[in-house]
Amino acid sequence: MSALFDNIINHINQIGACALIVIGLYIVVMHTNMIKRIIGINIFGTGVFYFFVSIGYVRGGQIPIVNGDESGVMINPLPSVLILTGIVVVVSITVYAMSLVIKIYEGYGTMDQAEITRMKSGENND
Amino acid sequence: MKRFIPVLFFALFLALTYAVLQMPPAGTIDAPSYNHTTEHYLANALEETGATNVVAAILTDYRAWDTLGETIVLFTAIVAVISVLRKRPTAEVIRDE
Amino acid sequence: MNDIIVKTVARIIVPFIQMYGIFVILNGHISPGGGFAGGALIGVSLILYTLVFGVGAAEKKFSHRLGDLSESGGILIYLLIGSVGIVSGGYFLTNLEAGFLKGETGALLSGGMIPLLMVAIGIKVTSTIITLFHAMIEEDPS
Amino acid sequence: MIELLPLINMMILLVTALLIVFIPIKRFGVIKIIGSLAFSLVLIFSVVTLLHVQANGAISYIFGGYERFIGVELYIDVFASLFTFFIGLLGLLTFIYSIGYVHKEVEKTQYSRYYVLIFILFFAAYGIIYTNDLFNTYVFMEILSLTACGIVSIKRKRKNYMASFRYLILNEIGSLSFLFGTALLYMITGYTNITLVNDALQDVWHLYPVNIVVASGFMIVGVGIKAAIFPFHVWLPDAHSSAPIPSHAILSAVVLKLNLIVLVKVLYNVFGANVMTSLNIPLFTGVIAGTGMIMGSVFAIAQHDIKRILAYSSVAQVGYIVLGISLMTHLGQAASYFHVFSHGMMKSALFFSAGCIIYVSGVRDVRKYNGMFKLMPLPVITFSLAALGMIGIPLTSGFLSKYYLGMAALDANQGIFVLVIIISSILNAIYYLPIVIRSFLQEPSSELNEISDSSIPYTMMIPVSIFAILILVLGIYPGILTDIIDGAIMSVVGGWQ
Repeated sequence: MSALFDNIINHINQIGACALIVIGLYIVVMHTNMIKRIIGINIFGTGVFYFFVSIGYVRGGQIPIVNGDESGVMINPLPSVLILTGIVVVVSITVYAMSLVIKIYEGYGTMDQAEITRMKSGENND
Repeated sequence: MKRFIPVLFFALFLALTYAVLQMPPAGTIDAPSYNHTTEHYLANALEETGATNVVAAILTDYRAWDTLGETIVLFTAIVAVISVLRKRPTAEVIRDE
Repeated sequence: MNDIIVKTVARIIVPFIQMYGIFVILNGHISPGGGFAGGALIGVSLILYTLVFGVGAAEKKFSHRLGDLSESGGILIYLLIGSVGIVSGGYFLTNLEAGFLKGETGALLSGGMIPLLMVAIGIKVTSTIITLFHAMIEEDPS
Repeated sequence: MIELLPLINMMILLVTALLIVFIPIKRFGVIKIIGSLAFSLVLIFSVVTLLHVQANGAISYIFGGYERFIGVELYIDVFASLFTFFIGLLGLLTFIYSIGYVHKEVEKTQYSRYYVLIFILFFAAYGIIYTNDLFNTYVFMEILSLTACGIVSIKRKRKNYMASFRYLILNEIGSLSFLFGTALLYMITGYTNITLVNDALQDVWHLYPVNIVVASGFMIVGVGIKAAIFPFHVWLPDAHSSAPIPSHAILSAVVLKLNLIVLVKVLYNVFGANVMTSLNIPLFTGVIAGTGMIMGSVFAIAQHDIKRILAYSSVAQVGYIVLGISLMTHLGQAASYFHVFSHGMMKSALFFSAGCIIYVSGVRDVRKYNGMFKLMPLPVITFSLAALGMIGIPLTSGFLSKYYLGMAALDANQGIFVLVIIISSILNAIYYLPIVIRSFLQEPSSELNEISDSSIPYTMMIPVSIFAILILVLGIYPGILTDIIDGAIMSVVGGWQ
């Protein structure tokens, strides 16, 4: 049993990331409100980025600023670089989704996708 | 039926944690992802790029193509948002035809 | 939002925020930070200016035209810096072999093309944040 | 100098996009000239790279002159240059077509933004095919999904906003699960370069098999969502049918194919076939492809709007390509690449001719197509030629791709798929033939008889006829394409048997 607990403690970051991912997916799948879906996408994105950064973590490692004197063990810088790029991508996707929601609210008068599909099938103006 | 979906997602979470427990442990030097690429970055980022901040060195020198791709993501986000939001000279309604 | 206290405090704070943003951009290759964080800082200071002094005044400070120019300008600067590598016979986006001066470690002007790229990214992120904010504010309820 | 050509291709597309931002709205003619110049240059350079790469091997271009395990690498082999040539050709013809069509769909103020989005979409398309780096593929996939949603929502109608929002949310889930797969692979191999990941995987996969199963699951599902493979195609009909006609052609022929190319790269270059077959993933993708082929056509039968019919038939055709890939044999790959080409030609011909008909008569409902042949002979001819191709009548490229797929399925002794192909072709006939028959044989209805196809600008007719001729040429002389495809398969890591 204690081996299992050690194993869990070793992987606690990744388990947390998997929790965020599943929560994000749940929100996107279950809620029909558009703003909640965007929040779900952000949680899902944060979970994936948290998982990616936790790969590069070294317990007791220093930040990768190399000022000549070889001071000690440093963390793996590559995942944090890739996540810097990833965060900007999710931000720009959220901005675009928000601007779409503004215009959809003007057009349909509601934020709820289920209602909009009902309105559309009701009018069947396709 | 409604009660069943949260259980499904919890089962997915358990499956993911079971999978994660078998993955290589993070937080130590001997993790397989801490290989000669990382050692190369940490060892000679200073004399290959002249920057002390290794993250900035990777971001704008070793992998500068990703950062160019990313500024283009920002550029497309602006063009897309402006095409949706910017005021129009003729104020016709956005209802369908 | 023409409360006198807010205006005077904003008029004092905004330049310092921008100063700190420029510091973070230029010191990107020495201390943590860099083009994205610094650009966001300057963008936020312009948003503060728009909130306090209204969109009309902000329009003079950062017009649509300047927004368009600085967006594609940021990327064009990036491409020019990258093509210096090709002109000097190497690959796209090469740093020190392409003749960028290395400077001594830890100084502001060290690191070859890295500070230049950081400035280009800073311009790009600033214009992104402020143009998006202006687009959302001026959005017409048609 | 030749190694620089792929990079010059991408830079031309990017710089054109950046320059169009500066062009004032009223000078639309300048956009036309710059755009067609840029696309034709890119097409010429793609052909030159294809010939160069066929002659003396793949180009490996690493940014900054570092080694492969440090920098980001562009790897241009016959596979990459073949598909960039195809996408360049589609881009040029779609651009010429869209010049005549855009004023009918997009407002005047939106022209420059629309073309900026199109050029950045093709920049991302070239980026995805060229890169040999997993994280870089993720970044370019994000640019692709952002521009594709931008093209759909350019029409500023609430239907477009809704379709674009649903497309964006599902696309975002797809891209992030692809990134999650990359993270899992980085975790055990320590590289993001595709060839290095593949080499490291061969000897490490028995150590951490769980990682690979979860990573391949997330990646295939992620790419599947973006490529609208059957169970995840929910977003496709609305997004494609509400988009303007030129962008409908781009979305269907270019964006779907790109995600399938990423699927090929993931299945063959990243994991490699023996790792895949040992985890029997291809069986799973094969079953999905089979159901997709049939269900996609079944949905299409129920539709009446021509654009929704074409959207659902795209879902079915994606099933053909995924079927070819999941057979995991040389013949299977050859059949799916050939179908990528022939589907691109046929689907674009269908879109453009339907666009010409809508341009003149505004008729979108298929039931009102009677007598179209007497009113507009040329677009109806190209439409019916492409429709016969989709059904699989001999002498068209559609027949050949179904024939190659059948042979590949038999060769991989999975005969059941031959039956699936036949059923799907019959279903295609059920919804394409009535349109063709109605437009040829019946009399035109009264209020339509004063229009004629003289009013269609020549810039729209040229691309339509080029596509129609290419369908026939590919149908009769497939040899020119098939031996390039064999070269492409040899260059894909693990091209064997």
